[in-house]
Amino acid sequence: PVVLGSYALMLGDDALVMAQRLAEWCSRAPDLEEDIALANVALDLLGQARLLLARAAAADPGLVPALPEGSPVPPEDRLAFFRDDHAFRNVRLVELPRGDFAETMARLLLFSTWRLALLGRLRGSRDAVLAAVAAKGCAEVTYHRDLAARWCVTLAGGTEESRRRLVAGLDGLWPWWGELVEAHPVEVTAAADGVGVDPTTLREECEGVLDQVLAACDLTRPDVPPREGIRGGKGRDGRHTEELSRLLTEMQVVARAHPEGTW
Amino acid sequence: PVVLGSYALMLGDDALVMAQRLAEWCSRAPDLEEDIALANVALDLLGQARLLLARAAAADPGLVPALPEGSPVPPEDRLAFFRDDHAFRNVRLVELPRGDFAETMARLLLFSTWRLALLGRLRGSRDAVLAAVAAKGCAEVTYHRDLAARWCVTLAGGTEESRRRLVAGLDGLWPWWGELVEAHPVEVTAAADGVGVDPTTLREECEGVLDQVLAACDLTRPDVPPREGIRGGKGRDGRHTEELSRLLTEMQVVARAHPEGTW
Amino acid sequence: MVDTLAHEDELQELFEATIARHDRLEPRDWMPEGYRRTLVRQIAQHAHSEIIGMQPEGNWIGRAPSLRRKAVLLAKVQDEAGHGLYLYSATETLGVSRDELTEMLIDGRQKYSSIFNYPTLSYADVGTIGWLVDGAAICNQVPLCRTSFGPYGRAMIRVCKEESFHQRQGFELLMTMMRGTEEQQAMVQESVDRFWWPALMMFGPPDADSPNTAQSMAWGIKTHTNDELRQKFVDMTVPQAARLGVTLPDPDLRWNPERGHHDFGQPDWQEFARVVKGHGPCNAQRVAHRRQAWEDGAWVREAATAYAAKQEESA
Amino acid sequence: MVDTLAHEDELQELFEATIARHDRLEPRDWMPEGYRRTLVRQIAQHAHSEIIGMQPEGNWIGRAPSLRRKAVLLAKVQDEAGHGLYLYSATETLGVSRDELTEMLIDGRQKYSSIFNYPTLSYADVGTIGWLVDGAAICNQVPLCRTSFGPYGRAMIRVCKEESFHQRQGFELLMTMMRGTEEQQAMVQESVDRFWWPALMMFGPPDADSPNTAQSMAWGIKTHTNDELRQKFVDMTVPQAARLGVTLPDPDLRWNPERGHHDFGQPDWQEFARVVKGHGPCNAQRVAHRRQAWEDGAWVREAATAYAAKQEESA
Repeated sequence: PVVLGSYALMLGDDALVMAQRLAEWCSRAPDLEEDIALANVALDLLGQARLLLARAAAADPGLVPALPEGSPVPPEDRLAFFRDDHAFRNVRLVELPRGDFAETMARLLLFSTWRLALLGRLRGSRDAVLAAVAAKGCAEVTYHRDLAARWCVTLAGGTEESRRRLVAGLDGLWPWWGELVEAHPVEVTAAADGVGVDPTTLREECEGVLDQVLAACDLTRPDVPPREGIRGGKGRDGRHTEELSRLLTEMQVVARAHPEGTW
Repeated sequence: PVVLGSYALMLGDDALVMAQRLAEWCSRAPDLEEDIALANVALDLLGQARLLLARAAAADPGLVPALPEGSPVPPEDRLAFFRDDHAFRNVRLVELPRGDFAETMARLLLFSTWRLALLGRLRGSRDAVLAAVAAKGCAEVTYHRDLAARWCVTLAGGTEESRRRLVAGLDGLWPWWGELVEAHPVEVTAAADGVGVDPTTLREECEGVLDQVLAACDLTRPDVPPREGIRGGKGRDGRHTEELSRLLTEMQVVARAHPEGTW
Repeated sequence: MVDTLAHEDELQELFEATIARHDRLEPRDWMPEGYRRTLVRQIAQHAHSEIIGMQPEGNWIGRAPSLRRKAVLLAKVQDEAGHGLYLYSATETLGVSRDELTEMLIDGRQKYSSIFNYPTLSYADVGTIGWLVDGAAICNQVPLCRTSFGPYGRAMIRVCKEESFHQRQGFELLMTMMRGTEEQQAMVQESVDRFWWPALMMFGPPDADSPNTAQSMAWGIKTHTNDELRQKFVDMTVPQAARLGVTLPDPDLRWNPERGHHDFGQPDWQEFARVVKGHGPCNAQRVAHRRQAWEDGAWVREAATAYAAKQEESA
Repeated sequence: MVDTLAHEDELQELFEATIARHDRLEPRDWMPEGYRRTLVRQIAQHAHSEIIGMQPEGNWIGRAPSLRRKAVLLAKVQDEAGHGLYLYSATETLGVSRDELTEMLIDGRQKYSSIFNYPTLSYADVGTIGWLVDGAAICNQVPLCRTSFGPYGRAMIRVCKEESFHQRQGFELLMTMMRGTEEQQAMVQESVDRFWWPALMMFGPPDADSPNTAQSMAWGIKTHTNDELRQKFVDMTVPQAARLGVTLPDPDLRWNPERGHHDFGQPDWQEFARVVKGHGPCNAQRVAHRRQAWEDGAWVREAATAYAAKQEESA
């Protein structure tokens, strides 16, 4: 259950942090249709995050931050709002600043391609909760991936400027991709236990899908090496970019001001 | 002493919030000389804020937020880091987003013209601490005003773009000016007690100075009415813009995470 | 020329008969130019209000204090974008495009509800906006479901259904907070204190100062006067405030058994006039935010148009 | 042609004599092209490091947890801008302008110290950068006060004086935090764990892999080898760590009485190579931040130039 807890936390944090970034677009998108679409994606991921964090807390109560006796804050909210950045286990890709619309869609393409492959496999998890989250999530993330792919193709084939921005977005994000298909020991153990997925086994499938989308964009995979970690550690080890603590500062401020609050 | 405390708090909050905004320029200014100059202004104002908040706390300990027994956080830091936005008493002008360099210099012109006039008169305060802060501050703020005036004239007479940006900055800020030369009851009482200055008595002098600078810019005072308050209240009443709570979120996050911390 | 006029007379009669029957006009029907202009202005202003109205609440999405509340709030703001969409579609049936209207909004040529020129200063404001602002909007809008222009009336039916869901959600947030800590209760009261008077202003100036009301009522675009709706709102809200346990900041507010209604004080109509004129606490900020989003997104819209054109060419 | 060469030979002799006497060269003196090129590269790299180095610490100015610390930190980062200024002035005496060098930095044609490609993740990092990073910088730079090029040496004297003040401030922050809460102590240890190895990398690759060292030492631009300086830094830092009560994350670190020095492990030189090549955690971010500031400020610099030109005209 300790491994299950840590594993659910990783997937939950990915969804939560990505949702927080995507929600920044609300009232700022290029058009109302995109405003609504990006909010939809964020809402789906928020829903996944809630279930996954609740699963993490149930599987390993030791993960959950302590609050004053009698605080009504539920475990998934304690995890979301009362952990510091180094206790977050998301990949660094999701915490990067939102960038422009092209970068946002490029990131959503990378993230949802990977997450769809992962959830597809996770439907067979021995943990019934993870399996159920994955089953529901597959339909959602299929839509996310299609949205992102459609926009990448549109931007690639739109104007010179949109193509330039898409290429810049992909180039800037690619160094963070490798982290998604690298295995952290928790992931390896979760996979061995039959509850999780070893992300290295997703690499080929994902890069195949990405290559297809890139081909439709008349582009190829950027040839850039991955971003270094810190003391060998990356997001899954709680070693993040400077952006995460800023993101959490905003996200957590009201909850932390009211550790005994009821919402 | 209650009035003295509230009055010192107002002047301290003005300086603190303005310093926080100016410090955002650090590593982002158009040139190294400006980076250094803006940091200097922020440092001067931070110094004034520290003295003024300490004075406020000494004059009216009831202003100071309570922390856990034995917390080593000094009173001026409790005031800076443990009050919510509605307890801040700064004018709204200083909390607005930093904008571009032209807007920053336009704001510094308005703020330092007013503050210099105010500190000049405050040197005669019956409160020795305020009088001393004012005496020291006059030299500092003279430099701030000169810096701002020089840049306003330069931008007005530079390129078409710089002039356009300066005019936009002045137009956008002018509606917030009136609040500086309006009297809050605390200011009126402080003036009557001989410890403070009634800001309405500064209006003519300040607008004379501003007119001179604007004339050198070949501009005139924007003809725009003041921004409305909320239920008749403005910054001095603790009724702020949406920006202040965001500014404080960042400023206070580390201090609040460690209410018993020693720094 | 004479013929056309005669023809117009007939059309005018047909139009008036439709209005008199409380039937609906559809886009293909003839309508007087003044009616069309008034409708476009009113629907556009309503659409703009939905879109600008995303900002005050959107200000708290990033800071929502629980995962559930974050989802509820994001979904609500998303609904507002959806309302904007339906309403802009209704103006499109009158021959005015969304882009034109957006340009008019960010140029300041068209208005939106003045309530959104007040800032949101605490999370309680999310609840208060749901309860009071959406509550007032519903009072204004329910009658519009029977408005004389079909597409507008149908849009309003959908909008009202969602708004009343939002209103209940807002009330529920405030109720939950009132059961929470003392700080939370104080947040709610402070928020209600700030929004009460601006909410009353949402019904527009007193009838005596509302010159367009008569014509709009004659055209079936409006069905109740400002003061009637304001009274309805106060009567509906007072018992809800009691249930919440908050005080409404009006010393003149009391039940008048003779009238069978609550008496209440008047908002500061001079403040209202200043805010409508553009000098409210947030007017400049709201329009600048919308302009920024619109300008930042121009290259995306252009790309989508260019891509679609290329697809069509090669098809 | 033969004459010029003969003349150059004489100048070369004069130059070598100056170096041999440990005298200083001044901008007007003749110097070999390789010496000038190496100097420009080294001073520029140093200047860039000061300017890029503003970012990791600048990241915490807005969040400094006390008014005193905020002022100390802002003043420190401001000093770094000042160091950048002196150093760019030294390159200007060699005929290369600040603007040219800035373009080379944001184009990626020139480097800066790889330490600044690591993120700052807590307020303790402000202290650790002062203690370890400024400490390592001082070890590197103190010998440069006697470097053979006058303007560089004089800039370094001023820089070193301020750096050692910063180093003491950093140590003092960590010491204060180590006397604070358990969380604060843990923050300090975690920060030291992250910065120890990157700090050791600041002295450059092991001597065996540092091909330019010999020439730079012959020219008096460098006076100690990388490994000598690294050893000096370790020997200086170990007792300070003990005083702080933090553990340095090197299991091989121990006093060797025979050598009279500490033995210690080697940093991951492959990581170093990757970070220098541009793939460190923050390389892209640091350069993008600098580019953004430079580009955003272009209109201001143009305005200042235009204004000055107009003033000159009318004078």
